Amino acid sequence: MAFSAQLRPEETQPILSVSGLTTSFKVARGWKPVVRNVSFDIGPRETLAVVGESGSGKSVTAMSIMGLLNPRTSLIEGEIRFDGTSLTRLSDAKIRRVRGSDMSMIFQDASLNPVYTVGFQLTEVLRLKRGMSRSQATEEAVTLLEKVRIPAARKRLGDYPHQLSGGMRQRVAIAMALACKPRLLIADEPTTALDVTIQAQIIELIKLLQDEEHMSVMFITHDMGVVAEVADRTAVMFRGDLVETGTTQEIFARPREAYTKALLASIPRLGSMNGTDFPQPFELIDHRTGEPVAAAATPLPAAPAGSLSLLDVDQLSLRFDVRGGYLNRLIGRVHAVEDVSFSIAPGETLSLVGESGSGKSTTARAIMGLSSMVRGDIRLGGLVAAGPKAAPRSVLCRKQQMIFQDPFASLDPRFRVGDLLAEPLRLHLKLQETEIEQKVVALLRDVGLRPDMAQRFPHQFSGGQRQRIAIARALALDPQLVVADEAVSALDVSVKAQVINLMMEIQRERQLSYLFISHDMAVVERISHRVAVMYLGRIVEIGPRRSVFENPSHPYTRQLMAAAPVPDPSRRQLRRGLVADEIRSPIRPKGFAPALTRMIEVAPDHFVLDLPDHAPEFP
Amino acid sequence: MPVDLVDPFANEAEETARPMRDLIRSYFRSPIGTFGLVLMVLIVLAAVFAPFLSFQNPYDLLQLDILDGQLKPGETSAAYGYPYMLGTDDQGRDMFSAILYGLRISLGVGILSATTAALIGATLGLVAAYHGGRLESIIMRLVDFQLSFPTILVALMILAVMGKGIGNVILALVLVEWATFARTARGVGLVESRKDYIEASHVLGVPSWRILLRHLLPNCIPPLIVIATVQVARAISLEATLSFLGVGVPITEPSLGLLISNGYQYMFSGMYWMSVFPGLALLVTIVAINLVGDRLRDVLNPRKDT
Amino acid sequence: MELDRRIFLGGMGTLLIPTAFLPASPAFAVELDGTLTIGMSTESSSMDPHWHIQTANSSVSQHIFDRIVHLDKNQIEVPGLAESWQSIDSNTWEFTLRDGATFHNGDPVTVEDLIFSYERASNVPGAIFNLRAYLGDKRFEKVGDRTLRVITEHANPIVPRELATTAIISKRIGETALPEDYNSGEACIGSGPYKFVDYVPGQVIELERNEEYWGELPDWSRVVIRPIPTGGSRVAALQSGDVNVIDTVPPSDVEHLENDSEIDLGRGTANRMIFLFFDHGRDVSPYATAKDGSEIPNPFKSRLVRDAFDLAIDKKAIAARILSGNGAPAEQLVPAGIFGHNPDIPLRNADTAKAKAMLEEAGYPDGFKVTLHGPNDRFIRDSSVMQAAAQMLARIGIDIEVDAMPANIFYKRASSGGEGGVPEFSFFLVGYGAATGEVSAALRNLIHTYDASTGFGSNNRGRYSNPEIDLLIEEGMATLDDVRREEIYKTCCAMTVEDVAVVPLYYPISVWGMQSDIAFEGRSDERTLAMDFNAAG
Amino acid sequence: MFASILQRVGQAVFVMFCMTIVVFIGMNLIGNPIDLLISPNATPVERQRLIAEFGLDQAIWVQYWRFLVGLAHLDLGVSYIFNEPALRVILQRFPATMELALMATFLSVLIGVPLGLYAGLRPYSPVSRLIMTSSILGFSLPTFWVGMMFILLFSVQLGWLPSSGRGETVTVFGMQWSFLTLDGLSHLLLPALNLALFKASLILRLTRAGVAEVLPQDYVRLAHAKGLSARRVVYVHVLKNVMIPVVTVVGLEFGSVIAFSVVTETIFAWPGMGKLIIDSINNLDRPIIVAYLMIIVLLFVTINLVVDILYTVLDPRVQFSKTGKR
Repeated sequence: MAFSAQLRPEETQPILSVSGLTTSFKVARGWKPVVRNVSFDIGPRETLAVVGESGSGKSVTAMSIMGLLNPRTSLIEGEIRFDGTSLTRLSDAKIRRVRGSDMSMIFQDASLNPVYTVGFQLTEVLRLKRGMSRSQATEEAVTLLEKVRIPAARKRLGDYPHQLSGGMRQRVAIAMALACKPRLLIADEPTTALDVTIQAQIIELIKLLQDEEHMSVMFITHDMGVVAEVADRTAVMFRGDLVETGTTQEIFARPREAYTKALLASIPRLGSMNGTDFPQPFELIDHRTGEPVAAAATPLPAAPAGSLSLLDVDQLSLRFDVRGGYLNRLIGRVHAVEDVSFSIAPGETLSLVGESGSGKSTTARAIMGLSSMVRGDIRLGGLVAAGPKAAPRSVLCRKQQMIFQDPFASLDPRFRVGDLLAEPLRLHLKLQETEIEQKVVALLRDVGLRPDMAQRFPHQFSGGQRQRIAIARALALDPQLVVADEAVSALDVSVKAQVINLMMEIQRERQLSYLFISHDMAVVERISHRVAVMYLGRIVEIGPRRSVFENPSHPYTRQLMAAAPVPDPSRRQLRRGLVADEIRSPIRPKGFAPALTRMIEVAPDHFVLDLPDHAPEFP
Repeated sequence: MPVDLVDPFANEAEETARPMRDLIRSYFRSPIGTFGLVLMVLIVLAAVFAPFLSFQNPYDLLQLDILDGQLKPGETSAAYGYPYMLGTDDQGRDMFSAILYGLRISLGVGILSATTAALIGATLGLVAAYHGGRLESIIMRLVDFQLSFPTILVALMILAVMGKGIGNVILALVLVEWATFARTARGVGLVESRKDYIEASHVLGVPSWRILLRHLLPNCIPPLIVIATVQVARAISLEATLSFLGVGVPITEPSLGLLISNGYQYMFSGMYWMSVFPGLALLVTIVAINLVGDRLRDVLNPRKDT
Repeated sequence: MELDRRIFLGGMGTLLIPTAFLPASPAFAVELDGTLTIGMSTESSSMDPHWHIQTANSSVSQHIFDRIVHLDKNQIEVPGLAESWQSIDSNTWEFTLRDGATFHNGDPVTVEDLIFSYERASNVPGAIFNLRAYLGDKRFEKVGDRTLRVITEHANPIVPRELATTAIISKRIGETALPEDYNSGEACIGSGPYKFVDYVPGQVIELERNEEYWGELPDWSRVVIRPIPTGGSRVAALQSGDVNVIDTVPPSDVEHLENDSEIDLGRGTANRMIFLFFDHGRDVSPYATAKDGSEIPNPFKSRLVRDAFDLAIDKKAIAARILSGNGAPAEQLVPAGIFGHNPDIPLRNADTAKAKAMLEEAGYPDGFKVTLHGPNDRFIRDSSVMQAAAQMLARIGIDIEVDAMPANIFYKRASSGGEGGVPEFSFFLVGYGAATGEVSAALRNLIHTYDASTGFGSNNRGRYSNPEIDLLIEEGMATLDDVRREEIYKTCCAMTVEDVAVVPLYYPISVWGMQSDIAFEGRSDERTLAMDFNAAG
Repeated sequence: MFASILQRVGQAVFVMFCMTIVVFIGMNLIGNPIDLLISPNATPVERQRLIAEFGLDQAIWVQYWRFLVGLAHLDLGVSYIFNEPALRVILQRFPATMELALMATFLSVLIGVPLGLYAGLRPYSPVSRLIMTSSILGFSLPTFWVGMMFILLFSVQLGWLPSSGRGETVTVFGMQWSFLTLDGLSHLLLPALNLALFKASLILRLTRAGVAEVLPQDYVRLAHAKGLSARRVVYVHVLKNVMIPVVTVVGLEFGSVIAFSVVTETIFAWPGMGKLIIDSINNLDRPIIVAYLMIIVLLFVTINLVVDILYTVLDPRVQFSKTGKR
């Protein structure tokens, strides 16, 4: 990529040039513009990243270019030139000819038709667009699949999409997009749905193919990290406007617009905490003024040392049966959580980090008593927190609370915010209505919401605000432990940062302990005192954040850190070759006896899983 | 800490659980739906106030005179001197009055059975969804079994075994309808109970019954309402069919269906009014209700399931 | 023909409902030796002639199987397979078999065949409506190869009539045949004017003329019988020419079919009476209460009350209005023309005022409450008739409720639904008809005091009991002299009417519809026989 | 797969069992066929004799046990009315009903799918609105009423089509079929249409809903993005996804078509099982009723089974065992 970054747009005339593009959607009365007067060019073999948070109109822009919007409900103004010819003026039939052959597109979740085989969908393009015969098409399909590094390509042709993993599907989608050797590839959030390690692979793949195929790429994403990884030039969008464009270096080094500054400021940068011991809030910047937001960005104190732990998880194991086959008998078990032990001290934040299927959420749910526990025991300040001998909910719920991932789903849409917050109070504390009201108001204040918002319904709030409400509800019974299950993953970067700060703030004030579940190394780095890395249901590495991040000792931990995109173009690291490996499934045959967990202490309190005899379980 | 203003969601509203006002407004956005509703209201009123609207109580034998039998629409009574705008049946019963009273029974049967079925079905369905496990599989087995049998047949059997009578008809209808509700309720219930807010309330130590009633149920209502409306229509139609087959309500309380089948034997001899007018009344009623149900479906649950 | 069509705008579009129809397609002209297609309201349930002796079955079997004695359209005995018969003494009859009668397979009809048939007829396993009632009291002997002797337990004047019910089958075939062999046609071999050709249950029965028939050959070389239960459809089929003849024309169609130049109607008053029966038996009758629902002594014990009821009900109106001509107002147990009918019994005009007075006299100045039960799918317009009757009774201050139920439920309750298996109802609508065209059957089974052992009063669901009449009935049944016997029966009829044992409502009139080029006079036994229809011209 | 077949069969047996019991108890509560069919001249003695002959005097469980024993020898008893084995009586009428149901289903698909597709693809066009509204009508019209109107209009008024019966039949595989003759076909048309109307609107709505659901899917966008022609996107990528549920429903509804033929057959005097069962109920012909129900149960269980298998064949995402319960 290095060289393509040097050649400047002016030198050759652009493949795609968008000028004054305005896209509006039909609403109750009239047209509502969602993309306003956007202009940009993409040169040959150039990668343009269009970055923005949800609702910024980046995807709509892409759709407008591809002409995929329903003309009945959407209106496109302005000029879109592909290789000189204007697309806006083309007939539907003509556009279809351009589509797929000259420019093609991949979507967020590799969207293959569930009822047709990979082979069918691939060869379809080849036959219809490139007029190949079946046999030719099949051959070509194989080569394409090999090109996107899919092992045993020929065998895959017969597979249905659901039989492939997310990563593989995305590869197939890419292969499909490449079928007609397009000159422009539009990738709309192609990696968002994927795990970090897979994401890294896909990004690499795209970059590589771009070189091989000499095509330009329009890369749409919300992740500055990804931008920094892939883009020659970057266009920042915000609420339908193109805020700022420029080479990626410039954007990152010298952002001109306030919004860009704010955005960059709120990105957690992996490694930015090197040399520090304790969590530290972000220094945020107001997106209008560009001035720092007045907020104490001072690091949090250490957890009171030596104090006896608040939560003790000892040898927790969780398994789900897998049934199937004749008389659907038990054919295996998902070892969701395997022999997991850890403890959290008061005022401490422990992060469980790992990819999908690593069992981190299951662990959290087990601690909250939301899933039936198989083995091991969980104690919360002397109480048994889960299992048959667990203390009653009414007692537990005043000590431990939980924040869920999806702020849209975790609030009952039919309750006013006030009632949502009041419900636990009414149920568990003997209080006067007035006291309850006061408490509700206080809670809202604590999470930075206005008291009058108590009258509103959840749907009248934004994602970030809802997550604040969720936090407030979690705090209502002021618990000692709050389990945050991917609590910020669904939020946009800027909001994410604010919520994280909020959580730290609260911890500072209330001496809370957090069990922070996340897949995002960078965020974890920000917020945790201690970190536990989970893989296939086991903790592979656990220890003080600094120690773990500064010398990751387990191969998987290293892999994770390597995969995490670094939002800094200057530090684009070269990655190891493209093995198309997937996260292994934690499903084990019926009789499977997992090896005993042996942890070796590599540094003070820093342990690493040691399983020489079970190498196959791991990369 | 400031309210996070940098928030692209800020001005977007979510689909689920719009306040009542919006619902109503969006309902009336459809002329057909509105028409249906108006029609339905009128019909219900007509049924409720039948005694005042009809100048004859068609079941007070003293008011009937078979000398007035089989009069064409518009002909005037020999005995009483008022015109029968929709004609009379063989008993000299004014069709208009008979239809109004028949409407009462049809609607009554329909609504009563549908609501009862809704209560039973919804409860079982939700419990199944919420409780899961063996209880669920038992309930759902039952539902599957019930649904694998066409309503008409089950009803027919029940009535064949229990004999006719309004009570039995309603019972039969309930028995054939509850499953539909149960299935829907469970479907929605599953979707909802998987949502975090249910787990959240668990975590908050909200007792199960409260979760079921205050959180789960309210969120499952809309689709149930839709089904309920449609089922009322189906119940009415089914009752009519059963009465037509001669296993429905007794002649002492003729529903529209029974009026139709009574008039059927005269239809081919051109005395169409005895059968056609009740038929139309039945038709309009069902159509009206279905129009409303259809509209409600569009308004209440975006995911269209027929 | 003038058409009065009325356009009617219905919900689903324009519907044309006529008050009179053009036949859909011009009716096929029927010609001699052609095919006669009959649309029947009820389907014959089996081709086995001894299985369920219901009208439909008898109609069909009559085509294929002869009887020893035949009854003509007025239920008068005429020679069948027997050319003559006489009673030897009070308990013995002799029948002389005619020569030349052969079965369709060529075998001659022999006395053995007769005896075999009678024995089988009363012993068909599973046959509920069997002939035991007519044959049970008889022994059969062969005296000479053309003579059959019948010995009865008691004196029995109506042996010929009773034997007329039983179809004669071939012994040779009958001995080995299974029930299904009759439906398949294998065993369906008689000596009648028509031969079995095909039988598809629910769809069609096809017959061809038996050219060797001993009697007069019918006009039609082929006969096709199609069950068309729905009245309207049946009429439509006739008008569209799908069929040439239909039975039981629905009352509502009689009028406009009469106006139809291409359709003729044939009528026959049925040997059957539809009537209202009282509970004579119990001292307190469950469904007869005071208006407030409180218990009162059974009012129907009072002759005055019964008379009031009879007087209150306008039978003419019912016959005209409800049955629109498909019923003749009834004044006694059997219609004119049936042996034992008493012509001196007048048909009274309804008189509400007088009836009310009687009721008062009987001690019910402001009436009482009673439920009228009855079937709703057994007789023509049965539930309408009940409502009409109720209407009239209401006028004399009776607080009356109508409860019509499917026959299947009604009959069980009517005969054994009450406590201790007695008849349940207080006041109910039933009908009675006997295959033997004599009033004796009605008297014996309906009017005579119920007696399980002797079988008297088997249909006496009102438990009417009048010793004088009982004696007379028994006497009549033992009297061989027809004149004397008829006198006795007439008195019986008079007495029952005098005592108002029942309220006779109407005699059903069976109405046939046929294309105008077919000639036919109705029958009184409701049977539809191709032999009775003639190709005019 | 094997598992759920077993499970189904088990279910079926259980269901039959329950049903026979219900029917037995019910029937003998209502009344006995003797009172209904016996000759008016029969003596009480004779009545008792018959009741005994039919074993109707025994305790209900004794009768039931007898029935089970008979069942063991595949003997469902002899019809009180037809003097033939109940099974045979029903099977004689089976083809007629099948023919009717199949024809109806065929028609309903023929009407429903294209209209539904249109309404789904052009949701805003007035035509679609018309289609949808009239589908509500088709939903609402009670079958029997439509049947009456058909007869009135097409047979009586216009005289185009016969109003009752089955018309000319041809015997194939020892069964009578009327759709093979013109006359038969003309007899078949009205009842079939009558029966089809409801299902048609059901399928119509289903198809439309399916289209509405599939169109916004990403894979449809992808198909467009691939530059496929509009018609290919619809007829290849959309249609198959839409058809999977439709096929399933059509299959499942087949059962209810057969059931509703009860109504249609009564009105059009169609000599099928449906009419038979009504008559048998009225005549308390217990052997027939029981046999009919058992056959129906068997029929439905097989239908459901077939549908499930079909479903797995059509939709790669489901394995059979999973769809076991639906």
